[in-house]
Amino acid sequence: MSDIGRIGPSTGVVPTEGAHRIPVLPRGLRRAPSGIDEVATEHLIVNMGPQHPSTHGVLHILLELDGEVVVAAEASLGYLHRGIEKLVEHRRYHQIGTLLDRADYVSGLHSETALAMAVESLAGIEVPEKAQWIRSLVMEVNRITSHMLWLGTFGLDLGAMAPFLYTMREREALLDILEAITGSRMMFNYVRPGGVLADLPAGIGVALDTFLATFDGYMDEYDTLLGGNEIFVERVRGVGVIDATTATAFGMTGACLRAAGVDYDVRKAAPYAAYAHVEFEVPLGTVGDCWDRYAVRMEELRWAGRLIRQLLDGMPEGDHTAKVPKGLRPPAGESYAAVESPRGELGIHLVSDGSDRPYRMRLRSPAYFNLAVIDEALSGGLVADAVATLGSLDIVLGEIDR
Amino acid sequence: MRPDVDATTEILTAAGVPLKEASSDTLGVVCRIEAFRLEAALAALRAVGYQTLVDLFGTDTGEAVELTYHLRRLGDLAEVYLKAIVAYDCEAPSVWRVYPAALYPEREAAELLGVSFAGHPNPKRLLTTEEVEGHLLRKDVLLRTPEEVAL
Amino acid sequence: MSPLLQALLRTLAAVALLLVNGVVLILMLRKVLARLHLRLGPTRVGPWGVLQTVADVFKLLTKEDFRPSGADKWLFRLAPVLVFVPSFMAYLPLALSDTWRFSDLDTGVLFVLAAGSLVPIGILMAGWGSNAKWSLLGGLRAAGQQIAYEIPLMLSVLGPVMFAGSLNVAAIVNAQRGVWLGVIPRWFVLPQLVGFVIFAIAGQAETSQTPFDMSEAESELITGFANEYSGMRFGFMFLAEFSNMFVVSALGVTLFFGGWLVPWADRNPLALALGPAVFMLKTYLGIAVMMWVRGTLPRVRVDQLLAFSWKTLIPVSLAWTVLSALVMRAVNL
Amino acid sequence: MWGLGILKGMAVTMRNAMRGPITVRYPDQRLPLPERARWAVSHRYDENGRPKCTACLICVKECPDHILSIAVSRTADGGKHIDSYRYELGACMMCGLCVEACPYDAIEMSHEYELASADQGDLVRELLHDVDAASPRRAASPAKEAADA
Repeated sequence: MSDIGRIGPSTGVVPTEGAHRIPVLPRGLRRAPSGIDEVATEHLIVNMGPQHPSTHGVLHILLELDGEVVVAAEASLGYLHRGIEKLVEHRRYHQIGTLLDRADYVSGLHSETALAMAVESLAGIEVPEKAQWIRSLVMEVNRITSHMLWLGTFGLDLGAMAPFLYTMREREALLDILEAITGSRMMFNYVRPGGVLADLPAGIGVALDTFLATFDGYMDEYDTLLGGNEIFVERVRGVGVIDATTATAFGMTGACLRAAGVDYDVRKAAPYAAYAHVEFEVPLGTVGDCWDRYAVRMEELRWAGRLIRQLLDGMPEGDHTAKVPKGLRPPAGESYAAVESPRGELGIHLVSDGSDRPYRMRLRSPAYFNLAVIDEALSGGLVADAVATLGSLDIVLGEIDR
Repeated sequence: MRPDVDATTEILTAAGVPLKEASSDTLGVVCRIEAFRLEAALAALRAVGYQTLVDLFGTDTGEAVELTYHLRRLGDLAEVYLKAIVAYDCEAPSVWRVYPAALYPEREAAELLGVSFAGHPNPKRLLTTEEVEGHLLRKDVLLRTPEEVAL
Repeated sequence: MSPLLQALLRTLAAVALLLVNGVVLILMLRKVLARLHLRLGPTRVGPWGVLQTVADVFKLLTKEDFRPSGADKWLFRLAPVLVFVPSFMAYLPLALSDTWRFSDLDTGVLFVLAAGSLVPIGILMAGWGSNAKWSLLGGLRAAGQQIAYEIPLMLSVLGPVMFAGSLNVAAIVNAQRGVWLGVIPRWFVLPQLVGFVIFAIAGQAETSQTPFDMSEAESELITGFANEYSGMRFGFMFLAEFSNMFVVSALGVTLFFGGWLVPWADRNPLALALGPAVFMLKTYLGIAVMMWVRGTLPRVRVDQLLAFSWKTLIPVSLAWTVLSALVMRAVNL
Repeated sequence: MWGLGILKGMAVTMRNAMRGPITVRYPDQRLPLPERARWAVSHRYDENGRPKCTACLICVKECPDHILSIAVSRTADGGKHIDSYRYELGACMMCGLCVEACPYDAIEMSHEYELASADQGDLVRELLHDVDAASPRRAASPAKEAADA
């Protein structure tokens, strides 16, 4: 029934190189006649979004429909464009985090960490061990909150109302914990170049223990409610297939890439924070359909719970931050640092000219690249499949539009 | 894992792409080439297994726009950066046939930095609307307060 | 009392029941879903929020009656009527007890189903008349869905009808008096279990409840056919949906669960006097189960929905009808 | 198998219904805020009830959104006088950088979180008005000094 089992541990399999194909030209949208005998018919072009319940914010997709079948799709972005990359050029390094929280507003700690790592590698700052572990801990907590939001909204996209409200229970519990640690529920501003803002407050271990005690049981419930449900399985099996070749060619990362069977996880590929010191597996899918993306993320949730336990148990003593001057002036140069955010590889590319502000900062947003595939992935499916595929990609418009 | 500068140079030279400069710094292997050779260079690198375009973006250097292509080989996690200079309002080749991942970032670079990509199948604006004047990531576009914008 | 006045009063009683049902059911849906979803539901208007629906009705009444400029004037205006009136007509043959009934139709069951099958025409008109693309998709879906589920629904009621030998709802209920083997109530749900399951599935589809809420499909079509409606026109469509739920549940209770009969006490005069209350209780229990399903399941895809009906439900219900007819003939003769 | 998974799912929702609501009925009930919660910036006063601000303007420079402003004039004896310390609450994103930067512990992120207002004027606050600034030497907090040492 629920064959999560076929999501195996990492096997190191990577699709062979050379297996690339030139994709079809993304067709511009047009009104095409699809004459059935003598009856003149037209394709229907509908606007999905920017205010549509399933576009998760303000995404606008033009769908060309033949009946209910999607012939072509084109995403139109920018409704949430705030020019973060430009604003960053006018801020000192420790002030950037506030903007990055608002780029990926569901998992701000990941982008903050990526920035901190990029600055540290530019300026050559050594981060204390304790800070690294705290970073990993809060990032895994943040990963659960983000995946919980995805799980709930994915259920909503497929018409199941119950999981959304149940996931909010877990999400709220963890947001409260994050608020106790960082001072804010979503706009953390906690991970700074050199370490983290403050040490873990007392009682966090107990709070996380309380959460973890029920977490696995609730995960089983979600698996019953969605993964074990025949209707759900019918809706996602074989739907929105994005195979390994397409996924790599479009630069997809994260669970969407791993669902296609490509073993790439930044936490394993280039271990950062404390990920080199903890044990975890990277769940992989096989086909790259919505079911695989669902199953991979569900396994990631379970692993995040186990990681939190390991990180709590192994938390070292020491300083929570290195001494970093406020007016940090890293030497001129470039650096790139990436973290495995809940959506994939979130990279910060910094260009410094030696002043106290970055000359250029590029946010390599994972959902931006994951979304680009929809023109291809939605075509041929039904409207309902389009909704399911979009939901399974787990996009956050804040980081796509920046 | 950092690939050899020499090996990368060799691959590119064999593909008929002379390098202006190749170095290995804090970023990794950085190869600078002529903009019009971008497609050939990327195709050559793709042929040796760099199947992912991690990122593509432009930087306004103050004199021209510098395009950065960040490539990765998933097998051994080797990474290469290709850089090419394009003069303001001039043209670079679109590389979407080699890496479809370039479709969005090329549109973004075109609208925010004012370069164009020849052969892009859908050269529309991506993030801003038609009314936005200027190329926002250029250094000569200054930040304005809401009051200034309203005037 | 003159027959005309009597008929008028009965009709008014049916209207009253419908309106009260609408108000109660909307609140009930909110409270049931809230309970299933770890929430409280409305709490602010009146004690425990019981007056919330009343407040909503006033809100709908005071809203602007809005018609999109490109909409077809007549279709757009007629559609809510055509959605609402059949759902009201379906009340008329129902019987709350031996004596409490709105009319005494010998073809009652058939009438209920016939009235129900008019609803998709209204929905299709709403979808087409709105001149909106999402609405149109919703309307078309509704039409395809209702045709597909009308047939198994009709076939599934045949079993109880054959057992009772009548289409009159009172006759069907009265045929369920007594017990089998001394203990089991003679409700038709037992011999007609397969028929009941088909009825339940088709009924859920007929009332457009999740997992079959194709025509609304919040996350796909943004409430589909009702998209462009506002104010009380939307209110009527909304009300019709809840009134359909009541009708389907009441029909199920009548056909399969002994209507107003209290098990093991179906000749007790007190129990018979309580008939209407028993009937309402059973019906509301049925609605609660429908809401429970609605609050739990994801939505099926439109092609899966049609395939399920045509390829599974209809053959099974046909086979079941033939089988029960054969068994009845063999046992009774 | 068609049906079994659906029934199990319905059992899950029923189990959750039995657990009861998790709602916190907000204006009637409130959750305690954690110690570090960051909400509207407010001013601190010393034990004599005088503001601790020295008008050093570090917070003004530090604010990424430029929402703090201090109008300073000189007193007759050469000290600083704060004509007004303005805080644009409506544009504040509660990042806490001003508080972190303040060397004199003169401001804090308060726990005042019900900040919505129907009046636009409420969104610009004057934290201090027409007071003498504290002298930097007197205001230096022992805790900060210890931390810096």
